[in-house]
Amino acid sequence: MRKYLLWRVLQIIPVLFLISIFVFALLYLAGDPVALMLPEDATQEQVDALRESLGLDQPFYIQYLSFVGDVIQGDFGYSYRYSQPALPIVLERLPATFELAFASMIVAVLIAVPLGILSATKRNTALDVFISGASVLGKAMPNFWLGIMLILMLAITYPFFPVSGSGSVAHLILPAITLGTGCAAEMTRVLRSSMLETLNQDYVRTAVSKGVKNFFVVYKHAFRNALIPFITITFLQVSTLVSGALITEVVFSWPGLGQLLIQAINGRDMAVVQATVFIVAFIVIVVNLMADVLYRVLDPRIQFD
Amino acid sequence: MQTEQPVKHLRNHTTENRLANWTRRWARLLFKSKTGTIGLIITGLIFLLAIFAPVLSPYHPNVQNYAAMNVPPVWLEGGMKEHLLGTDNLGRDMLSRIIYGTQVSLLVGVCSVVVAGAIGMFFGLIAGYYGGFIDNVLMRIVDAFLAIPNVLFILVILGVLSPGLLTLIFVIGLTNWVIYARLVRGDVLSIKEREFIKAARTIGTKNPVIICKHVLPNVMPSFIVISTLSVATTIVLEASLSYLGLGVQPPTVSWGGMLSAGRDYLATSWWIATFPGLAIMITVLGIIFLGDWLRDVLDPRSQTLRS
Amino acid sequence: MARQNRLLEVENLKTYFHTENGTVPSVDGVSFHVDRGETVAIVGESGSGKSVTSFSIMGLVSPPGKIEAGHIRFDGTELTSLSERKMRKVRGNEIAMIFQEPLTSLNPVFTVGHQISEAILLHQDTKKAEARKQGIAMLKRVGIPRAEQVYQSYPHALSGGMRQRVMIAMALSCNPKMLIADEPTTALDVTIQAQILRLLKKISKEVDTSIILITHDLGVVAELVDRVIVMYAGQIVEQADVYTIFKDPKHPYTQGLLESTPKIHELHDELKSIRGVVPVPTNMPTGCRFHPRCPHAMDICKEKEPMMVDRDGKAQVRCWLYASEKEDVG
Amino acid sequence: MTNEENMTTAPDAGGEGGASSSNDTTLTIAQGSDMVSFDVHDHSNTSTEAIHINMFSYLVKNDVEGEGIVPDLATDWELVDDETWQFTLRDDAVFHNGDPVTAEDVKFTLERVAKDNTLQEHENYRQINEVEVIDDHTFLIHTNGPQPVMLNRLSRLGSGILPKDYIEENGWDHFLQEPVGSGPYQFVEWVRDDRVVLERFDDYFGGDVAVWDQLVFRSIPESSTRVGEVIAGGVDIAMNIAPIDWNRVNENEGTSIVEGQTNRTMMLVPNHREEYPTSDPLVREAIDLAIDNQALLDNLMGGSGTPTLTRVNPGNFGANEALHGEYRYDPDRAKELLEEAGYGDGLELTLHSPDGRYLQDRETTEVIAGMLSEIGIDVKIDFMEWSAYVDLRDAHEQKDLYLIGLTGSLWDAAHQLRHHTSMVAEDHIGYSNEEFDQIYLEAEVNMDEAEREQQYIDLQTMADEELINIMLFQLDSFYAVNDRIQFEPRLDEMWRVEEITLSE
Amino acid sequence: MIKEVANTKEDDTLLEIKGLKKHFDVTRKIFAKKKDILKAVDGVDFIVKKGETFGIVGESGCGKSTTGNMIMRLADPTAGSIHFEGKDLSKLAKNEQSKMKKDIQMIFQDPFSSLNPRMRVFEIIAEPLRTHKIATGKELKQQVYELLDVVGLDRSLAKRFPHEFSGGQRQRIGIARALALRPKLIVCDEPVSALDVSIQSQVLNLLSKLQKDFDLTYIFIAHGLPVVKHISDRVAVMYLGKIVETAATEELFKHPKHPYTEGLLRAIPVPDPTLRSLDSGELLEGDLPSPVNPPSGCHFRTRCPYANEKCKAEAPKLQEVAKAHYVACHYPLQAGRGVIMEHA
Ligand SMILES: Nc1ncnc2c1ncn2[C@@H]1O[C@H](COP(=O)(O)OP(=O)(O)OP(=O)(O)O)[C@@H](O)[C@H]1O
Ligand SMILES: Nc1ncnc2c1ncn2[C@@H]1O[C@H](COP(=O)(O)OP(=O)(O)OP(=O)(O)O)[C@@H](O)[C@H]1O
Ligand SMILES: [Mg+2]
Ligand SMILES: [Mg+2]
Repeated sequence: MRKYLLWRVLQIIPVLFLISIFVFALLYLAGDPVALMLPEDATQEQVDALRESLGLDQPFYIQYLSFVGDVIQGDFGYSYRYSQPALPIVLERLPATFELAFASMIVAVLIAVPLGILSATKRNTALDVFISGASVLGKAMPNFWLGIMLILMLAITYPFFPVSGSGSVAHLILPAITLGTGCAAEMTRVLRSSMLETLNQDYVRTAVSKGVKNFFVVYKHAFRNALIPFITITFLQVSTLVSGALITEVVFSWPGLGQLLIQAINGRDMAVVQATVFIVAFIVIVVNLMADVLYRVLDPRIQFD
Repeated sequence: MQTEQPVKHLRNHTTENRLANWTRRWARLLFKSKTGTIGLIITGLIFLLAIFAPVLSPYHPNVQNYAAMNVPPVWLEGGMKEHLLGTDNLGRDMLSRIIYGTQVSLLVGVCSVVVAGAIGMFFGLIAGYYGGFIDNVLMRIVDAFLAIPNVLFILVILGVLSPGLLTLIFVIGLTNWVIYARLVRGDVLSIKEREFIKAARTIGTKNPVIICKHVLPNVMPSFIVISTLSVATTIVLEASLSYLGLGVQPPTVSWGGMLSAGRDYLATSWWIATFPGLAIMITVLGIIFLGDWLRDVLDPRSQTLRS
Repeated sequence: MARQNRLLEVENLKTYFHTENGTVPSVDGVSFHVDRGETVAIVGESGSGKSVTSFSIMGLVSPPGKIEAGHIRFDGTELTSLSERKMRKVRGNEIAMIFQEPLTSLNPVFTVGHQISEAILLHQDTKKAEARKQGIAMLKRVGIPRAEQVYQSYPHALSGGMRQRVMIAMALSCNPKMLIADEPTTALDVTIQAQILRLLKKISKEVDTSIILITHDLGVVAELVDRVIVMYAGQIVEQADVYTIFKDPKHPYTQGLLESTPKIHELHDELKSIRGVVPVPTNMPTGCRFHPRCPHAMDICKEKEPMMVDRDGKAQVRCWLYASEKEDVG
Repeated sequence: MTNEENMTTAPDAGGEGGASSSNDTTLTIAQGSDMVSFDVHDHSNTSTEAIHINMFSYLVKNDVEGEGIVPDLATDWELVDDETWQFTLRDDAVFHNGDPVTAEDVKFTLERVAKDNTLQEHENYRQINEVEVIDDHTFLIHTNGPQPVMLNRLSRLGSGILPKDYIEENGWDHFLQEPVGSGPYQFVEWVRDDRVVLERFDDYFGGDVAVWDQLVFRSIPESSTRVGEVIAGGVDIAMNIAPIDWNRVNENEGTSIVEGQTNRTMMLVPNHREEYPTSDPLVREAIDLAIDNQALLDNLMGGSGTPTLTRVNPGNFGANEALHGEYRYDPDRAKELLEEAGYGDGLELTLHSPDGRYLQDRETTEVIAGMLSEIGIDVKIDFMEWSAYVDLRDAHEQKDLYLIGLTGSLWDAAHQLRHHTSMVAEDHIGYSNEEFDQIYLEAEVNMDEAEREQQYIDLQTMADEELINIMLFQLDSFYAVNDRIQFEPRLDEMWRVEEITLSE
Repeated sequence: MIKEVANTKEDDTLLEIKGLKKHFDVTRKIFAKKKDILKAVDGVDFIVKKGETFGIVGESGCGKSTTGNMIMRLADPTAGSIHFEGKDLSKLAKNEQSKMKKDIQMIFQDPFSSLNPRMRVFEIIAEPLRTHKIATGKELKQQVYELLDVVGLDRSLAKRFPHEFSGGQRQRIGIARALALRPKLIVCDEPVSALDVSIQSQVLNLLSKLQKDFDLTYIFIAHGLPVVKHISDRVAVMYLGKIVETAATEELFKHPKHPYTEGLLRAIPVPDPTLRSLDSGELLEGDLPSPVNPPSGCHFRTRCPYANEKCKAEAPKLQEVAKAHYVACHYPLQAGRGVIMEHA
């Protein structure tokens, strides 16, 4: 197990290397950050002065080498917008995004597990069709639209929840539903198909022929096996969650990475953009690693070394 | 030597007969699955809308009418016969805009999937079939791409390039190819183990030919299903990008753009954001159903008439 | 015949599958019986309805399949009309079943012990520790070495033969009155198959358990069973005790089956074979279902379905060749 | 349902972060974006300054709608010579950490921004050569040549006086974490992209200037969410409310829309380079005549806002009031002019526009395009994401026209008119006018206020005649306000909480 | 009929295999000191003569298919040589390799996965002809139809997809494809194991007929001993990657000399209830050991009723103990039952 982990961790290195190339290239694609830092009617002298002071007139390779060196030390440079090192700014936002992602995951699981199992066991019935249809709709609803609708309905017309902001559990509910719904759609589909597959397996037939109650056949014998792909996909949803969070956070003015990133992009605050991309990618990689390990833990068939 | 009877009774293959058979087969396939029928009809209609938008829409989508701003759809109080689905905040006809929006939404959806699919298919086939070092390198690249959540990736790229229809298609394509590469590779790995590949090698078929003739057609069904799904998600993605100001830029009309521009009006003139939203949902539904149907159709098993 | 000796009686069983492409009459009017302590084989080619027959007995037919008609009496109880709850008491407890694929028939995420004790705990009022003891004893009985260790391992760690033994142990753990073994050795190598067959034989002798053995391997049949039921296309075409079937097969299909089996102890220049293929169930031939492949097919075979004919009480056969004899008798 | 009820049902009422207006003495204000930084010298963001003014005191304040420059920390100031100003500080001002505000702090503050050219506000303060401390409460500012607008500079962004000792002891980073000023409110917390919380500073030299114990500035980028918060009662004042939501806010019991002017002027900037048709004055005039400025306001802004022919609004020094409130509209004449210019068969122009940067900017552009098409100009609209838009503009790669809204934070026409001089406009839009430049440069160092004012008025007339830019209107701003609050929006868009009071 | 044991003249040899090995690296530990080598085939020698059918039997996983794959060049041998018509297959030039491909063809076990489900029967059979540019256009059509005739399929079936056929018919398609190139040698990897008895005999009969008609040589891999016995002239018995016994069919089945062969024979259920064999006699115990970690010495010793210390220490070599009867055992069985105890 430890060796497997070590191997997987080693595999991360080339991936991180590729990501760092991308992240560095961003700076060059991004063009000139200076213009955005000055007011609309700034003069050319102002622009030049600022550019020089930021060292943006240095040759390419010097910037590259220093970038790599810095990143290894956890230094992504200075945020123009915050006049602070970029990494702490990004790290400061992580907890809020984690909180949201975690809550959304719970929402998604709460929706997906019963629906997925139900539609698999009631295969081809009206209920199954309904659930499938609903999950398609779940995919078809853009996050921001759902978010705004939820605010209108559950925070304004019927004020059950606060409209926006952070700070309490109540604040978390609407954004978590918004974000969780999209993921739930995907997860329901996966769970349905893996349940269908396991329900058709011989060992399920064996369980029935032993006289095991229907409920246990479904929730113990079948679900336990369907859980393996389901958990994997659940973990893989982290990537989708982050994508969704970018937008959901704006709608609910949730102070997480999403808002930070969007503002950083609009403001060409490239240090923050780079740090965010890198950190998010790193987290996704780590989570995928966890998914992989969990997969192995859950499935006794897979050997550890 | 005794000859076996064919499993099914053989039909006479005269030319007319064949044509009739062909139509009958497709008709049968079409109506066999209800959802498939619905999907095909929806998708078909939407493509027609896109193609004939200039003919079908009552107004030019960008013609403003200050005398009729925020007019509700015709069945509501205050609705006007001239504007069946009402007008938006600038008095533009919703129906016309929805019809024209079809063009861009489909264009973005289909083209970016074609771009992504082509790249992904190519690399997936190569990596899966040849394996080894190429496979390793490609899969690390795929890992790297997958590690960056797609909206984040697109956002960052679009944030630094100037957005436009072409950029959008290209960037979405560039982001999504990894999905196909991974899917195709996985499929190829299992198809490679099937004995007919071995068989092709024993008769001396060259690798590129095996890839094209034996592997590719067998990867196609799941590829097509994922593609259709991806067309659907891309249409939604375009809406999300519009929300962030990175979608298709006006005056080009896209559903995503309409949806996101109309979000401020949800509480007051709900139709401005709701109709494009519905259009997206219906299209997505249609395309996903179509994908399911296509998977069935592409299975040669379904191409026989059953008695 | 002593009625109380009958353990299972299947009468005119019809199990159909209503699929998109039409109705599949997988089992179409099957009647047979199994006595206490008896080992009966159901043989037939793939798709002839062997498995569906056994699923019908177990009440495991699920939509789109449905038992359309017929009776299944087990130990005096009518199973077809039993409620699901009562049926669960029968399953595993009174009738146990083992399947062809030992690899996939055990749940990969639970230990062998868990799966054995599950059955025991379900049907017997015992504690966990007691169930464990029973389970281990059962494993020992089916000849598993190091039973305690195996009890705690996951199925994937066992070889095919071991898994099949575990399946048998699980099936026998509640002392069922009847064991249905659906192709229990098909997936195994000959040497392992021999071990399993010997085990089944031992069990049928030691415990008074009736066995229905489903197989297409005539060799296995000859080794193990008392009576043979030959199925073709959803129907029973011949029934007789094992010696009669092998010595004096009546139905042309049974004859063909025997003749096309290569035998290790005899020499053949060329194997006989049955021409053609098993019919598609949605497209059954009229009349006798075997007539397109039958070397003795007569006109009547194409038109009218033959009835089951009793031959001296020793055998029954469904073939027009013997119909007249029956008329004579009857 | 009354608003009060609304609030009690909201589950977050009283929640730690759910800054809610249920608390009588907490004022919650929602802006569209987060505060940028506590480094008063290193941002150029109006809404950040709008918060800062409650935490930091300036030497002088600019009451743009009233008396002009008024005392704040400085009680007196005088011009010693053309290049030297003398200031006297009040002696009762203390920072939030208890340190008194002295001339040393002023020197520290002003020289930091005047000397450090990496700071964003450096450009506006580099005119200061040196701050000479006379005693604790007296100092001289030596400028670089005559600086008639010096006081304006000292009353705006970047002028908050910083605590020298505190910063030198704890370091700059610590200051950014725990900022200290000498204004009426002191720092409590800043949750980035969520809220900035300030509380009353009891030792403020001005005493209890406002009714609020606590100020919460929320950042809510999504406008419908902002409106929603006001309606739900989570926020007292929300800024940048789009016209579509006005009814909603007004119809909701307990909230209403309050409107105010801004110093921002929307305009079309034509390209004067020869290859563009807009270099032809006739075309520019035709465009100007084709646009019905009032109709724009009527259709898009509910009639609010003021049509204008100049960028310098009243409230700025040197405003040409004759041009303000005026516009020209004559589509028939416009058509003739086009014909005269040789575009009788039609003309195609590209119009770049930001989307979502200014209130109704997208709609404004679309309506203008509609108006221009009436006189035969086919407008190709190019909506751009803001940063891309800025890139294009700064690379001077824009085509015929772009839409922009410009403001003047100096409150002096010098700022706005500089844009029309060849120093800026030549590279930018290919426009130069020697006469204009000459007058502008003279005025820039003219210490005679009256004469300077006239020079600016003339320059504006000239700019209008030349149609250097095609002015549209002075933009109004719209706030959704809880009725328990008495709030008059300010022209400078600052949150002067002493002016925001409870109703009744 | 007793099949003639092919005579041993040199030029009769079609295929000669010497010391053939295939080792798979199945190391799962990344930093393992020792690699885990799976010796799927571990030193196999045999000769196949023109016109004969050479059967290979053994339990699942003993390396039969791997051997077949190496002959087909589908897998590269780890060691050893394969000579076909005297030429070393691994040392052929490109163009010769292509020709050699034509001469050796294969029929597969699984009639479902060995035909591309998305190709029509015509295309499947035409593919080898096209690949080697043997025929085009009308001629191609003609040849495909002829092949269909040969394997007993109706020509009209050419337009169909594989799924429209039964297992037996599919196997015929596979045979037609293999025949298309007029091969000299056909490797049949369990061609009938997936088929029902009644169909199995049809295919076996067809194979026999084709052998006569086209002068074919077969390597017939199977685990069903009766089938092998029925069709083969000579049989090799494999156990854990090695051949333990080869002899002419009749000889092998009558006088097995290796205890494993004997065990196999005894394990076969005989379709005659009067000859029930399972009750009497000893059966082989246990399963096939792991090929990654095979027992020392004689691999079979763990299941051999006669094993002793020598078997543990020393791996027996394949030796000729009777005419054309080779066995790898320290103590080959004597005619009848019992062990020849040479060094008691
Ligand atoms: N779930 C089902 N849906 C439709 N048809 C079914 C289903 N299950 C079985 N059948 C059909 O019933 C018939 C009998 O099947 P069954 O499994 O009993 O055959 P079998 O004799 O056990 O064959 P095998 O030897 O292959 O196991 C087959 O034609 C099969 O296609
Ligand atoms: N590509 C491979 N990588 C690793 N191990 C392999 C590979 N191919 C085959 N093996 C192993 O080699 C051994 C021999 O396999 P092979 O397929 O030759 O057996 P076989 O005798 O044909 O068995 P069967 O009767 O099941 O077809 C097996 O243990 C198998 O697991
Ligand atoms: Mg079966
Ligand atoms: Mg094999």
